[in-house]
Amino acid sequence: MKRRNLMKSSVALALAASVLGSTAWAENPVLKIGFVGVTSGPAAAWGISNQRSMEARADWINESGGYKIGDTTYDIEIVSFDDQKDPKRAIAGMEKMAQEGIHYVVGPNVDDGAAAVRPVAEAQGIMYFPYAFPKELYSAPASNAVLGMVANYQSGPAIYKYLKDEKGVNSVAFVAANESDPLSQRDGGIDAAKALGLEVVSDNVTYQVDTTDFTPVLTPVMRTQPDLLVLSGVSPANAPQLIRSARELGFQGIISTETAQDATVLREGAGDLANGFISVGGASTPEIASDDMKEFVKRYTDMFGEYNDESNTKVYALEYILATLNANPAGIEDVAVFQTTMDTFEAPNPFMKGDAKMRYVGTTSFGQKRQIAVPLVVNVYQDGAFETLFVAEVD
Amino acid sequence: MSHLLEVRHVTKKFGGLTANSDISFNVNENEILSVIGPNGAGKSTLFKMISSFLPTTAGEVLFKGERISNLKPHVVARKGVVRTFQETTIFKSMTVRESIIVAQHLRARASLAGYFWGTKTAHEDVDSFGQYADDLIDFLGMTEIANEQASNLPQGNLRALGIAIGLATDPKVLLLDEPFAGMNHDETMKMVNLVRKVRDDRGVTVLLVEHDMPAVMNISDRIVVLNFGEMIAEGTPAEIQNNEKVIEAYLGSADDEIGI
Amino acid sequence: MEQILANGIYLGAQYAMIALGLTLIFALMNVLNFAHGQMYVLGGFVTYTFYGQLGWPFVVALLASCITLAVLGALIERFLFAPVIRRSSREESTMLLAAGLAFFFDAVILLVFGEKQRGVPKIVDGVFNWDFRLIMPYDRILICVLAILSIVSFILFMQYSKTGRALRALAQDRTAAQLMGVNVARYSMIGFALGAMLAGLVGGLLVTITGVNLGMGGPTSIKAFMMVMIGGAGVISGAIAGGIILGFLEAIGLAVLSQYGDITYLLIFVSLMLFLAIRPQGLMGKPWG
Amino acid sequence: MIQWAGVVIFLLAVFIAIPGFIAASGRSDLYYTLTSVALLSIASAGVWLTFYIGRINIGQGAFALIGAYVSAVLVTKAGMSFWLSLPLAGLFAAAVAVVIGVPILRLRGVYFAMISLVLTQVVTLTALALPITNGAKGITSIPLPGGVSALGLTLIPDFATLENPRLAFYYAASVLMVLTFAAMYRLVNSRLGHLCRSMQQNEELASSIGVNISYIRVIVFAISSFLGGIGGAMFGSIAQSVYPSSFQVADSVNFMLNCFLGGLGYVFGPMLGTLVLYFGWDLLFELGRFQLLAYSSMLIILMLFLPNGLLSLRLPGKKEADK
Repeated sequence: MKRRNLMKSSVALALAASVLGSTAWAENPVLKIGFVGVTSGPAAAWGISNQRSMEARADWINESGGYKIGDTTYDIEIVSFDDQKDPKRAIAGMEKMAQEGIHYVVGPNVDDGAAAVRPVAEAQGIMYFPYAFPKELYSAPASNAVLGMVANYQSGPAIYKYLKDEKGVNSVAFVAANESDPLSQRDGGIDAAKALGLEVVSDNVTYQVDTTDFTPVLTPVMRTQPDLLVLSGVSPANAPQLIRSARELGFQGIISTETAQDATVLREGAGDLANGFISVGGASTPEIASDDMKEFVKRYTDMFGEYNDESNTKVYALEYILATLNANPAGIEDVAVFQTTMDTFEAPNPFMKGDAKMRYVGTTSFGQKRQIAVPLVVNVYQDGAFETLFVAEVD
Repeated sequence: MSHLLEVRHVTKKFGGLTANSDISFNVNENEILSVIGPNGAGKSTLFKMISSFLPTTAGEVLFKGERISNLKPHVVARKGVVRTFQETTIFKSMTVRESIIVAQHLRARASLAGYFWGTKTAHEDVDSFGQYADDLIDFLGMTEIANEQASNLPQGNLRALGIAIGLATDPKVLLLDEPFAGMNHDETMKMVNLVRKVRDDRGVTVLLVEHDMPAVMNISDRIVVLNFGEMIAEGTPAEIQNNEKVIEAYLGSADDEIGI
Repeated sequence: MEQILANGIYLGAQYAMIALGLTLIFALMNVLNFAHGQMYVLGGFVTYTFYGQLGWPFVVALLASCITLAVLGALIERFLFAPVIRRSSREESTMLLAAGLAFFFDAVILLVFGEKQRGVPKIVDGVFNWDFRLIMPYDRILICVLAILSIVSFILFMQYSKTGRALRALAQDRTAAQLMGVNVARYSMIGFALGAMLAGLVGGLLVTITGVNLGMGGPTSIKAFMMVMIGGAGVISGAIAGGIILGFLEAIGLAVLSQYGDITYLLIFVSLMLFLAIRPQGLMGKPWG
Repeated sequence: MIQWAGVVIFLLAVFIAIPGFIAASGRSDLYYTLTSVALLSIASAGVWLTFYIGRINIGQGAFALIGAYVSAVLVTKAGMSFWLSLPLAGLFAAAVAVVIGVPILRLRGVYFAMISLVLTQVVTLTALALPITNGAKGITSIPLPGGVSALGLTLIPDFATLENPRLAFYYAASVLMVLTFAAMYRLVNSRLGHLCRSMQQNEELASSIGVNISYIRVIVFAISSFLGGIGGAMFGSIAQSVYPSSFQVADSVNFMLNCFLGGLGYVFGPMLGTLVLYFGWDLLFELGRFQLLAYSSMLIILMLFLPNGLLSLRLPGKKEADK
């Protein structure tokens, strides 16, 4: 049933995009925001949750009459480009965005793509919001990339510290896929753990991304009997299998990761074994979600048939772009203005209860404000849903 | 007469099976020598060892006193000992003329880079290849099919094409692999004449492997007979015809032997 | 030690099953089916839908996977591979077709089943634990046994049934089989369907353990290629041997080389290359496949 | 005569008409797209050449990655000029190809195909494990190609000072592509090409006429990998970064598909194949989520109706290209 809805809605969406996009809301000028990421092939999950959260949000804005920037109300159009997780394609995607006159792009999803598009983005005057962690993307002389989420070298210390103080964790083991992103994240995690005085008992076990059976991978790790097992940069597809294998091997400690996960995937893949699994999330847990967040989740679900918890962390980039433009409308055509605005920008965070603020951070990590401040929401999985463990801020 | 080709105590074992055991004979210059024997006698194994398509287990093959066994096939070809194949082994999508031109590889004087840059020597080579190909085509009476694609040729012509490719290398010794297999009487006689002509006009020594008795008796100067991997007789056709062992060997397997 | 052995058997059994279908198709039609991994994923999703979503009994869902893939395989052979083989001047053209199919399945799976990792409820709960020397969840043991049973019945089928004998004749020598009166077109289709069915079956079996997602297709194909190469292309016993060998290599490599992390697969790949350089036809293959 | 006219028209189109069109229409994203096509078709031409000796090569990604890394390391760590590192990258890839090729080129058919596929993964994993490649973190912030001048004459301007480095990359890639295909055409129609054809059709027969087949196989594989290395190095320079995932198995497969699609019997097949496949994907951009579906369906349909490649449409030309 769900799938049928999905098909229906996708067809409807395609029609809507082509028909409505050009005619129905023609009164408002259109503001195009780009997305360059991977939406097909093995890593499709990363980009799709990203793209869909943008589309759901844009749809919502347009339905409620558009987004007011300065004196003009814009309809938001999301222009997506599938880079197939190929950095060469990502460059082409960025060029395409430039061609479309787009100055603000969300993505790419991985390190190599984010590094590859840098020359184009800087030459063409495009601000882009990658989900990649290498510091040099955001540190001077790089100027146009804004980290769209909390980096693992920021969330890791917070999580480990919490676990050390609250749960008495003393030893930690790291496991990562043998790929650029996870390996870099593992190295960052190891440094953070050591800085906190945790004993790193295993730090060099890796697995191929296409592994389906993790028992042999984890067996040597389990021998070291860590208190905490960190799945560095684990993809949502691998997480449940890793958890399941670890638990079946008799692991009693805590398992955590610094990437966002999906509750349904964990439930289907690991069932009760995933209980207690700690991951990073956005703001959709009931404890902290604002009404706007709930509305967003509802719309997303209506549009695509099923929500993806990963999307929580990915709803922000678009919101930041629009709000920052609103703070200084001249940024629409001139990213230099945008960059200046970033230094002082502040606005309420619509997706979180309370008085959380949207602002740019990153001075500590990058020496300049090239990161969006999203709440570091640390979730724990329990019986098919996430509960918020704690919320922290990153500067 | 000097021995052009010497087969000395050649033995081949596949695991525990002995395909050829201690075979020795000589081929004289300008001679047509045939190796015959019933199916499974080890003819084609021997053939492959002489052309270095198979290594020997023991023994060696000499050409003008130089060892040519256990080398690479192209090295043997360079020395002037060239084998042919049965009809399926051709350059399928080349024409007869193209095949013959390619096969003149050993006559090339320019280097590969020379051909790439189009040096003077390379141009001369190309002209001479064409000339030689036309001569050879004429010599073999293949003018009509010179520009046919090989895959379109009938079987009889393919055999001749195989010999043409071998001849294009300008060999001293031509090794023919069952040149008469599957041919009717007329075709066989034509082929017999062709092989003779190759020897007579071009001075090419011929060693052939065959089981068609009448043709072999007709064409050969001398014959070597194998049975169960061993050499059981050597001599002129007349001698072989009256050799007790040969008659026995062939009678013993007369049921499954066609052509005798 | 016991653990490595058990892991090896378990991995080997599932790998061998994946390789079987691929090698069967290769033996019959000389087609390297790039889409084999995608067929496996499709089988997994069919079982997921029937067992995980609709709550049908697991065996019925498994059967549905087999039937779906068999029908799909037959159609693909009949309407795609057969015509292309007929018209193409070079055998390799089928590789492009197979690669196109792999992309196509990837797209269809994404559209129909979505991008998420999917899993189904465990078929058996509990973990067999022998004093921490050997740990194996019961569902893995069950799947391993089922896989071995499937392999055995496949071999028996190929050995003794009329269809199996015809398929073997076809694999041995297409022309000869035709002369012997085997309906080549029909049995090519049956063989392809059977190969696809095997992919679907193992996909359905493994979804209970590993779950399924659309990214598994390509890597699975490559692993299956490797097993087939180890054992010898187009040889059924070779595929089984290749699967078991790769399974053990992984189990042993991951256990022994774990402290070097990144190099198990590098070593497996390099040794495969060395092995094939020394023995080009694989363990049991005929020279030049 | 007609052939020469064709060549002239092609050159005019590549070097004058296309940049003119882009300048006039403002479609400046086409620079990169066409640069990509040119570079990918260079690497594909290498694959095509290995096809020409009857080897299915799914390993070009490996050599492209090697080339990209060699150039990146030479430029960033040794401070070498990119234009010097470019041929060195190709040569290094060719040297690796010789070492690897000697044993594996003995394999034929699917065995070679699989080994070459595995090769791509071996290189990726090696790049992840080695210190000189900077492992998982890749090599980033590679400077743009510098200038080259001789006798006070600027032969190649410093790309970093150019207003439009994309146009410069377009010209560089186009020049390389034209050189590659001119060389390929020459090669295929020279003796080496004839020998390749003879080996493609029957290696045993070729060796029986005195062709040193293992030598020619290695030479051809080295040339092929040289082209892969050149293509890879250029890409690294454009992206100004190289990662272990810069060239993956998918790239190797794509190189092969480009050749198939263009047609294995035609020297210019890989160029056309690359153009069609790359633009095919780009044009389907409008279809959004159905992009991959439409793309793969097109591939299947093409294969169904033109199993011998796009260029087989003009059958009379077959002889020309084959000769």
